[in-house]
Amino acid sequence: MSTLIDGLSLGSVYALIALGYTMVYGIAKMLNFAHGDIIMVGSYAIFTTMSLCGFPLVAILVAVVVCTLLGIAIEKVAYKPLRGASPLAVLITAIGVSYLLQGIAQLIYGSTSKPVTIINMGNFQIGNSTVRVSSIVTLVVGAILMVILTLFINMTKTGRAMIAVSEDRGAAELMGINVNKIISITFAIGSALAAAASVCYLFQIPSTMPTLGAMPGIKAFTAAVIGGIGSIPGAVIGGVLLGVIENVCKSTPLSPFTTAIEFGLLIVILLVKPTGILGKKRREKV
Amino acid sequence: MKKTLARIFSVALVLVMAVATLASCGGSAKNYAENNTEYFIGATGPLTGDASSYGISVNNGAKLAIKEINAKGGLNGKFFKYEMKDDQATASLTASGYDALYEAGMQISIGAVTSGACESFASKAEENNLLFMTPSASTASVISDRSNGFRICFGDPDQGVLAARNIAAKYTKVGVIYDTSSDYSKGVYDAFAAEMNKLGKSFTAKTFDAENNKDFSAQVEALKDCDVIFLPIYYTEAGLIAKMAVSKGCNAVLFGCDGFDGIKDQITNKETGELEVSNKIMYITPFDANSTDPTVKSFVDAYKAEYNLLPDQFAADGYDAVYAIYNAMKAANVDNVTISPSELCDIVRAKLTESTFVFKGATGEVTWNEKGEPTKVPQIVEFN
Amino acid sequence: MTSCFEKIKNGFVGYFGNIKRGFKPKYYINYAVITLFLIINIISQPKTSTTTLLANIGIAIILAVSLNLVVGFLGELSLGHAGFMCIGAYIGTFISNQIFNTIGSKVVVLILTMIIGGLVAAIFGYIVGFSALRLKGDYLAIVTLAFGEIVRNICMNIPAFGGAIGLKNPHRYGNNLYIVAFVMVLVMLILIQNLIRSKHGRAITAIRDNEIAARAMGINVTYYKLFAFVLSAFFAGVAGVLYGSFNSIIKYGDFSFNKSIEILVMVVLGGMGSINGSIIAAALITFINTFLQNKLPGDLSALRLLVYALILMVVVIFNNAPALSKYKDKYSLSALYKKIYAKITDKLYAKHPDKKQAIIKDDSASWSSIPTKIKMDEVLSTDINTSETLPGGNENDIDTEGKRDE
Amino acid sequence: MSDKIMLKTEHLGITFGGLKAAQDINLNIKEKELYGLIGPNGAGKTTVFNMLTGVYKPTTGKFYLDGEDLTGKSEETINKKGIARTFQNIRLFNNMSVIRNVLVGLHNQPQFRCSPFESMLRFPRHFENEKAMRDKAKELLRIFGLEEERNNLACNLPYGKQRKLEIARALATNPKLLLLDEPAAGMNPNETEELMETVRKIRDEFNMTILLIEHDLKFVSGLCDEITVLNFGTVLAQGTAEEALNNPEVVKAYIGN
Repeated sequence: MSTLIDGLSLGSVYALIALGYTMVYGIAKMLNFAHGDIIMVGSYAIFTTMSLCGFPLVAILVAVVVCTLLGIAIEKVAYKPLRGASPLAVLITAIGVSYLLQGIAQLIYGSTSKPVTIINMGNFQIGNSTVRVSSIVTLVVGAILMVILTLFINMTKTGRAMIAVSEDRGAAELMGINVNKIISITFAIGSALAAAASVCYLFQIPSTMPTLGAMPGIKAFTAAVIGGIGSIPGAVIGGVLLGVIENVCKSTPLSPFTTAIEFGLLIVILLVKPTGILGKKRREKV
Repeated sequence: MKKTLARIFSVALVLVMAVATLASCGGSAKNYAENNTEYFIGATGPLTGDASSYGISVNNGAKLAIKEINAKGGLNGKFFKYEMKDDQATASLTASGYDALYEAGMQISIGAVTSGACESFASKAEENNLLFMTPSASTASVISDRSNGFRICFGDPDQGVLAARNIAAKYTKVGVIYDTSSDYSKGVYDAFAAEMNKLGKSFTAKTFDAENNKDFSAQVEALKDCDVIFLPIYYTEAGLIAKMAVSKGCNAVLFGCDGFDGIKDQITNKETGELEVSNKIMYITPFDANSTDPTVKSFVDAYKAEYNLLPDQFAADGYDAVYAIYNAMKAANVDNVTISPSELCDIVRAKLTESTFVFKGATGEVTWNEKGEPTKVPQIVEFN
Repeated sequence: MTSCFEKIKNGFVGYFGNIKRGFKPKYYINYAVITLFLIINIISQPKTSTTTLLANIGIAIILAVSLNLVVGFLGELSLGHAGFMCIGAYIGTFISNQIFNTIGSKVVVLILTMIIGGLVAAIFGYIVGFSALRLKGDYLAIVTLAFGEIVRNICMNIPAFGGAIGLKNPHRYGNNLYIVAFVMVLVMLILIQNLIRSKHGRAITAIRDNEIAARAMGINVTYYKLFAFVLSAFFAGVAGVLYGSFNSIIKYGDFSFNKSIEILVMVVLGGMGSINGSIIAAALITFINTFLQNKLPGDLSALRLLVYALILMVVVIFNNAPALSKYKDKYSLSALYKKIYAKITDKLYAKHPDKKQAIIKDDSASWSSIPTKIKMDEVLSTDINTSETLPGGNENDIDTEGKRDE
Repeated sequence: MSDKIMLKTEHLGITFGGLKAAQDINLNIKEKELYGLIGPNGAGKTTVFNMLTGVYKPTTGKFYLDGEDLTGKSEETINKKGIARTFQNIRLFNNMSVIRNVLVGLHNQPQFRCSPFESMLRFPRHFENEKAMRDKAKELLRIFGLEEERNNLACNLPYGKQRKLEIARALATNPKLLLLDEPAAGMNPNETEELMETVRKIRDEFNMTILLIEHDLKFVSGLCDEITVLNFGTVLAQGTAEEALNNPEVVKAYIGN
C-alpha cells in the first residue's frame, strides 16, 4: 500500500518537472534540457537559505524566486538569439546551459552531496504499512499546483495567449500578442514549477549535489513524452505513471532492471501511440 | 596550368613532412624522471561527477601528508611533489591521466580511488613496473592480479566475513541493502552472503543502482521489521537510508563497513547539531575521527586546521598511503631524486613486505603480506 | 578464352580505371590527409600519452561520422549512439576473452571481434530503426535515448559481463591500437562517402529534405531508413570494440547519456551533413577534453565542465543565431577560407575568366533544414567524369554560369 | 485516342471520422487522354489525388490502373506501378541541385538497378548507372528548357521553373498516368500559355495520360478533352469541356445564384 503512495509522491515530483518540459515545448517549441538543472539550483538555494536562517518557508520562497529569475535569464541569454534557428541548435545550447549550471554549482559548493532537511515530518500507520507525511504533502502540493496551472492556462488572458502562441506563433504575433513576453512568462512559470518540484524532491530525498538534476530531468522528459509532449494533463499522467512504476519495480526482485523497465515502457507506449497518450496527432498537410 | 601547380605543391608538402619526421623521432622506453628535482607521487581520482566526494577526500588527505613531509625537510633534504588527475571514475580518463603523469616524471603512486579506475591504472602501472598504494580501491583482484600493487584499506572479502560473523552472532531477522552498480558494495556483499550461508543464517537482500540511489522508500519498507540492516555502501546513500528509516518508523540497527565513515555529518542537523536519526549505528572502520590515539588525533587536528572539515575515512586512507610510501622510502634510505619508477618499486616493495616493517598511521597499524594485502586490526565504532 | 588471371587483372584495371577517370582531388583530400597523418605518427613513434590520445581521436571520429550518417544525412536525431558503442564494447571484449587462447595473435582477434561486435550492434540498429519508421523528431530522439539507457542498464546487470565491477580485458591491445583505429577510420570513410555519393546517398538525403516527396518518387523510405540506422550502428559497434580492446576494463558508466551527447555535439559543431566537419570536430573535442584534463589538475577540474559548456554555447549561438548572421559572414572561419579561396581562384582564372565558379547562397530555417550552411550538393557528386558522357567533348558540360557538372 | 481505359475508379470514397470528404467517384480515363478535375475549393479534388497516390487509404470503392487494382497499396508501390504526381504547394528537394532532383526521380527505374553495396565498393555497375542516369536526366531537362540551370540549387529557381522541374521529376519515374495538382496556380498569363504548350508536348512526346486539377477554366477548357466537376465530394457533372462547363448545375455551383 505504502509503495503505491510513495510511488504517487515520487510521481508527482516527476509530474511537476514534466509540466515544466511540456509547457516550454508546447509554447516555445523547444526542448529545455537545462530544466533538470534548474531543480538542482532550487535545491541549492534552499540549502543556502536553510544554513543561513532556519525558516523553511523563507527558503522555499527564495528557491521559487531564484528559479524563476534563472529561467527567464536562460531564455533571454541562450534561447532568444536562436529563435529562428533550427531546433537542433537550440537543443545543443540547452545542453551547454545544463553543463554550465552543473559546473558553477560544483565550483561554488564543491561536488560532495550535502544533507538538507526542510521540515521533519512524522509518519502514520495505515494497515501494516507506514506512510510518510511528506509523501502525502508532496501529493497534495503537486495536485494543487497542477489545478492552478490548468485554471491559469484556460481562464486567464495570458493563458489563452499562451495557447495561441503554441498553436501558431506567426498568427499569434499578427493578433498583437507580444510573443517574447509570453515565452518569458512560460519559462518563468516552468521554472517556478521546477522550484516547487525541488522542494517536493527534498521532502523525499533530503540531500543535494551538483548532478542532482540530470537523472530526474531525463525521467521527467520521458514522462512528458509518454503523456504526449505539449499536453498539460498528459505530463501529469506520464509523471505519476512513471513514479508508481519506478517504486513498484524497486520493491520487486527485478529492481536492478528498474531503469530498463521504465524506458522499455516508454518505447512500447510510443510505438503503440506515436504521439504519446494525450498527444495531438500532427498530420503533415500533403 | 592548374594540374602542374597542384603537382608541385603536393611534392613540396611530402618533402616537408619527411624532414619533420626525421627530426622528431624519440626513443620509447626512456626514464621520464631523469630531470626530476623532487620525488613525484602521482594519483588519479574522481574530482568531478557522482563519485567526486571520495576523490576529493583522498586528495585532501594526500596533500596534507605531502605538506607535512616537506615541512619536516622531506627525505634527507629532497622534497616530494604530488598531483592527482581527475578521472571521473572512468577507465579511459584514468588511462590518459596515468600517461600524462608518467611522462611528467611520476616515480611512485597512490593509484586510483575507485576500484574500476584502479584496475585500469594498475594494468598500465604494471607495464612500467610502477608501484601503487591504493588508499580505497578494495576489490581483491586489483592487488592479487599483479606484483606492484599495495592497498591501505581493508579488502572487500574480509570486511564481508567480519560483518557476517558479528551480525550472525547477535541478531536473528537480518536485512541487507547493497548497490549493484558499485564494485565495492557488491564485493563486500558477495563475501557476506557466502559467510552467512556457511553459518546457516538467512537474510533478505534489497538492491539499488547508480541511477536510483536517492529514493529508498521501497527498500526500507520491505525491511521495516528486521532487527539489523547490513549496509555495505558509502555514507552518502547510507545517510539517506538512515533518514528514510526514521520517517518509516523502522528502528533496526544499521550495520555498515568502512564506507560508512562520514555518515555522522550526513545525519546531524546543521543548526541544532544533534543527530536526526535515532537508530543505533555501528560500522567496521580502521579510522575513528574522535579516537584518542595520538597519531589519529594529530591527523584530525591538522586536517581540521587545513580544510576546516572533519576528515572521513577516505581522507585518512589518502594520508596514510602517502606516509606508508614515505616511511618505506625512508627505511630504505632512498636518496636519488632521479630514480626510475621500476627501481623505486622494487626497493619499496622489498621494504613493505618485510615482516618486521609495521606502519602506524591514522587508520591503525598495518603490515602487508607479499601479495600486497594489508592486515589491520579492525575496530567497530558505535554511536546512538 | 582469357585465363582467369587475365580476367582478374582486367577486373582490377577496369575497377581502378573507373576511379581514375572519375577522380576529383576535392573528394579524396580527407583520405590523403588521414593516411599522411597516420604515416607521420608511425614513423615518429609517439609517447604513450600521444598514442592514447590518437586512439581516442580515431574512435571518436568513427562514432561522429557514423552518427552523422543518421543525423546529418537521414535527418533523424539519435541520442542513443553510446548504446551501440556499449554493445560493441561488451560483446567485443567478452568474445576476445573467450577466443584469445585459441587464436594467438592480437590483430586477428581484434578484427574478428570488430566484425562480430559490429554485426550485433547492427542488429540492435535494425530494432531502433524500426521505431524510426513511425516516429519523427523529438519522439524518436527520446526513444533512442531510452534505448541507450536500457542497453546500459542490462549490460550492467548481466553476470557474464562482470556486473558492477565491469568486464576486465587482460589482453589489452597496447599502444599501437591507434594504427588499427585510423585504418578503420579510412575503411569507414571510404564506405560511407561512397554510399553518400551514389544514388542511394541521394535517396537518403531526399528523405531528409522532404519525406513526402521522396515517397511520391517511389523511394522505399523504410528500406533506406533501416539501412542508414544499421550501417551507423555497425560502425558504432566497431568503435565500441576498439574502445573495449584499448582499455583494460570497461564499465557501464563509460557509455552514459553524456557520451551520446558528446558525440552529437561533435556532429553538430562539425556541421550536420559534412563528413570532414565531423572528422575535425571529433579530433578537436577529444583533444580539448584530454588537454583540459591535464592542464587543470586537482580541484580546478570542475572548471573543465564550465569551459566545455561555454565553448559549446558560444560556437552554436554564433553559428546559428539568425541575428548574428551578418557578423558570421564577416568574421567566421569559413568566411576566411572563402576569401583565401577567392584570391587563389582569381589568380588562377586570370587567363580564362568565363570558367570562374558561381558561389550559391541557400538559407532556410526549419526543422528539416541543416543548421550550418554546408553546400550539401557538392557532397553528392558521384565520381563520374561527365566530360565523356555527351558527344562533342566537354564544352557543354559547363553551364552558362560556368559550373562544371559533378 | 485508343479507347483502352487507363484509369478506372468505382465508387471511390473516403470518410475522415464521419466527414464524407469524397464519395462515389467514378472516373474512366482513356489512354493518352488529358482529363480535367475541377470544382470549388474543398470539393475533395486533392483528396481524390491523395487516394490515387496512396497517401490516404480509401474507405469505399476501388481504382484500377491499366486494369490492375491498386487500392490501398503503399505510395512507393503505386509509383512503381506507374502513377506519378506533382504537389499543390511545391515539394522539391531544396538542398539538391536541379539535376539531382530529377536523378532522384530516376531512382527506381529498372535499367538503373544497383545495390547499395555495389555503390559503396564502387563496382563498374555504379559508374555505368550514374552515367546513364545523368544522360537521361539531361535529356528530360532539355525538353523542359532547364538544362542551363541544372547545377543550381532547386530553391534558387524562379517559381515557374520550379513548377516545370517538379513535372520533369515526376516524368523521370516513367509513369503511365501523370497527376498534376494545380500546375498553373500563381502563374501569369504568358507563363500559363507556355505551360499549356509543355503539357501538350508531354502528352504527345511521352504519350502520357494526364489527370490535372485546375481552377483556371481557360487552361482547363483549352487543354482537357474531358472533365469531371466535383462539389462537396460528389460528382456534379462529367463530359467534354464545353458540355460540363455550360451545365446549369455547374454554373450554379461555381458562380452561385
